[in-house]
Amino acid sequence: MVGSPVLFIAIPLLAAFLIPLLGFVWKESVRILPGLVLLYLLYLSLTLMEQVVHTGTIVEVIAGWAPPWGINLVFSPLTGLLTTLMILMGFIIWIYSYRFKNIDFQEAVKYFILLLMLITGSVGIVLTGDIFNQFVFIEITSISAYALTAFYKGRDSAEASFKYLMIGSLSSMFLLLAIALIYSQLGTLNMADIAAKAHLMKPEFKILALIFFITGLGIEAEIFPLNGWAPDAYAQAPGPIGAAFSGIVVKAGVYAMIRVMFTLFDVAGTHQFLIVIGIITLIIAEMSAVRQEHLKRMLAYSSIGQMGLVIVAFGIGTEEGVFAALFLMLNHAIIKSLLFLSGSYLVYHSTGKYISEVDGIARNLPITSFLFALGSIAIVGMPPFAGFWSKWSMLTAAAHSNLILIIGLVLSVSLIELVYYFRVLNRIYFFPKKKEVVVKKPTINALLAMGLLGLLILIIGFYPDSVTGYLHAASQSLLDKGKYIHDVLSTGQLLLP
Amino acid sequence: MKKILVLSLLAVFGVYLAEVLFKIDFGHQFFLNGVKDFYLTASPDKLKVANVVTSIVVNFRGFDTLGEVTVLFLATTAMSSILYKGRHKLGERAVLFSSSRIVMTGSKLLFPAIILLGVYVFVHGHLTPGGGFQGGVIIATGFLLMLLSYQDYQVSHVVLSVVESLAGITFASIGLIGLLNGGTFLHNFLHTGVLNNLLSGGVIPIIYIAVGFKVGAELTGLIYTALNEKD
Amino acid sequence: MTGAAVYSVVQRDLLYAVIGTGVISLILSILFLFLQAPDVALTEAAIGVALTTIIFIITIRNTVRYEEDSNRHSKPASK
Amino acid sequence: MEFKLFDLSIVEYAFFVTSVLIILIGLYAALVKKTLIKIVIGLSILDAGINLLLISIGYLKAGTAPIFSPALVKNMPLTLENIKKLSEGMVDPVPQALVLTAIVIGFGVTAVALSLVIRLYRHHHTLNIDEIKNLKW
Repeated sequence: MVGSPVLFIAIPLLAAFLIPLLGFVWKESVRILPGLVLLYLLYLSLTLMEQVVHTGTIVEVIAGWAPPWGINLVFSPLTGLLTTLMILMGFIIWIYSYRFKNIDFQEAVKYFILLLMLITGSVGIVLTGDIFNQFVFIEITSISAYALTAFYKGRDSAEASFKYLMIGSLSSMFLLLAIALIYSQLGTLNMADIAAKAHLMKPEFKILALIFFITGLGIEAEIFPLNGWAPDAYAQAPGPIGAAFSGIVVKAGVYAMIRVMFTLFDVAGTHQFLIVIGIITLIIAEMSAVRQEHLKRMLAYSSIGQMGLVIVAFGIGTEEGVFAALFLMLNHAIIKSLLFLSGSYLVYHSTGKYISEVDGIARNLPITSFLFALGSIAIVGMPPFAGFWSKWSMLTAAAHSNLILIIGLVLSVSLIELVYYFRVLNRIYFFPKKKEVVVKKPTINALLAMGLLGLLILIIGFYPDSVTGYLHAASQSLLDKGKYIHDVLSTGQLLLP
Repeated sequence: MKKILVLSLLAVFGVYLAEVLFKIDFGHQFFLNGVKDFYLTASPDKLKVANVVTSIVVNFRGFDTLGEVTVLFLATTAMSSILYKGRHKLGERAVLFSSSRIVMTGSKLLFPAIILLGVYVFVHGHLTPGGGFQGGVIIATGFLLMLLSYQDYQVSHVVLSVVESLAGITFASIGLIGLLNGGTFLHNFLHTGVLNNLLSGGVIPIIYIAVGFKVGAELTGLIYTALNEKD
Repeated sequence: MTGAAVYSVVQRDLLYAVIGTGVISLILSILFLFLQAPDVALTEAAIGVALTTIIFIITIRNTVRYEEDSNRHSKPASK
Repeated sequence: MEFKLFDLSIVEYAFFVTSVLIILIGLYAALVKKTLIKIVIGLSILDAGINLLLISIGYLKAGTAPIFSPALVKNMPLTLENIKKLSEGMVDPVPQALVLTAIVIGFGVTAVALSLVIRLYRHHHTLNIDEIKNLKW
């Protein structure tokens, strides 16, 4: 065995504790160490993923106590796929922010610790098989996210962060309440054990716990009434952090919610609920995105809209629907990160970060503009880029389930996206420049990071088969609840003390 | 208007929550095969740890504790990042109240006693109530007392972060040694000894002592950062 | 305990409100003792009563002590 | 079982009632109050309520604390049966462990929230939420 899934948590934590010490010895190591850690974890996750697809889920037991007594980590095709995606995005974001501009050493230490912990917390949310442990990881992720939102010393960033913190900590309280309700009924905290015993719960408890879970997890997943923090936080956070939010944190939130709905409780009507809430999220977000004058806010609303689309796709509930949802998540992580990273260079020179200030910037920043254009075209879903395949699979899934409404919705949403992305592209390429602005040339590592993302878009666009195998395995593993329960609880038979 | 709306919503929510909670039989546990019976027997039987809460916190659910220590570590980092003003402006200490000579002498005498109490609490974490968190908090309270009574009392940031990092590294390394030694992370690889002895429980006291140092250093750093925040 | 909670919500002097939350934590830790949870009682006493209160007081020292009405004073030009 | 709200004396459920009330007060403060510090106070009250709820869920009537102290195991060989017998009279340790974690996490969040309050005050010179709104809420 190459390594165990627990290394995904243990090694970054060790590194985070080590960073302040290393800082005293060699300052540059503070920037290098997170990258090395992420590179190793990327290698580990790719090898484990290969192993898991062929030989089945790895259940890692902690402290030698078999589930449901100990905490366990589950590395199934689904969680493995998301872990790999998150670590890949984390690594690219690290490359991008390696030479983070104009921050001094003390700030760099904190930035890299917080970034590493943001990634680790999200990976922990996905890997863990225990609801209270998931709560702890959600708190790790959120505290890093609050601090990173307020990282720039402007006054609006503190406000955005406070808003995020308020909504975030209220929802985590609801999460704790849900955990209390479940514990009072079943006396266990292990997800597989809860799923196996869920029929023993009184229905009122089940429904109340489900409501609390949705409120608690919906904030990270950016579903409709709970996403008020998102546009501000995305707009005020540093560029790479916006990419990390949309590429990493949101994915963890959606995963946690889907896990609760698909595996933990089988309450009738969850699929319909997901479709309704997804459609509301989608429509409101896309409508707001069209009206935005602010580039990063526009990207943020677009991100919320895409998450709504993902939730609708999960709501279809068939294997094809889940496949489409996972494909959308994968593409959205890559494309939206590219848009955030390149977009923050496009508006770097302006104070207001308005869309009207990017006029004719393609002449100054040809490569960045080209990458932004690539991302825009891909996310709208034009063939032959990555976004096309995910939207196509969603359309076929909806068609096979006879959900004509969703087909119409996806098409009209794509049209809206076309409108607002091309509005920006039009300004970048065809508007005359208003006045000479001092643009910030992207550094070499930023170009490398964006280039990698662009390359990924092209690879997935031209060879979608390179990922579909993994996606099929992942969607089967999500829907096969019995196998999940069996995989986790049968580990107990081997290790029973 | 908003108040009335919120109040009525809260009333509905509260009544519903209470109605559901009243279905729990207070003072009785009716779930079958819960995890707690296993913990209650395995803790004295297998781990030889008298305090079951300690063995849950440190061993059965030790991963949570690792996460929790990380949350505190992050809170300290986040706080100093949020309040950071740039390398030149180090704020002046906020003066909560000016202290008399009696207070100063008193706290000087009390300080070692408080630290000793904190150390006692986390060393005996597996035997008596208390443990790493409580001991660490008590130590931080001792430093708080000194910081409040002496205006020029300095705590070295370097020492704090070294202690904090070393304690964190100890915790994570014990986990990794367990992984190499017993096959699972945080595996208890030491001899567990006899119930109610000071040297019992294998790695549990070691981890709790590391947690104690870490929590103490983190909370002291947190208070110190907050206290030095004066415009 | 409920009384202390109501007090700390309605009290306009933030310092007293914070002391109200300290009292809540104190009562809470005594309740934990009654509920046979000495570990938790010790933690709540140390963190809730001592540390949380002190960190609130530091914040109040650095900001303002009294709760303000909306639109009571004109906003000074921000930095 | 359906009409427990009415036929059981409320004293039995005093802990649940108190925790629900505390949760409601905390939520009210966090949602309605306009002063930033009051909002954070509301959060910590809410936290206290949930902790009380969790511990009361784990309570066992006439139970002892989950510690096998020397006084408890005195004159008793520690066989598995004896341990089982003793453990039947103990309160549930799991919620206690969870609350221990939750208290510490809550303190961390409170500290971060208060440092943000200080940052906001530094920029705006007020704690009133109405006057801080630069962004859309």
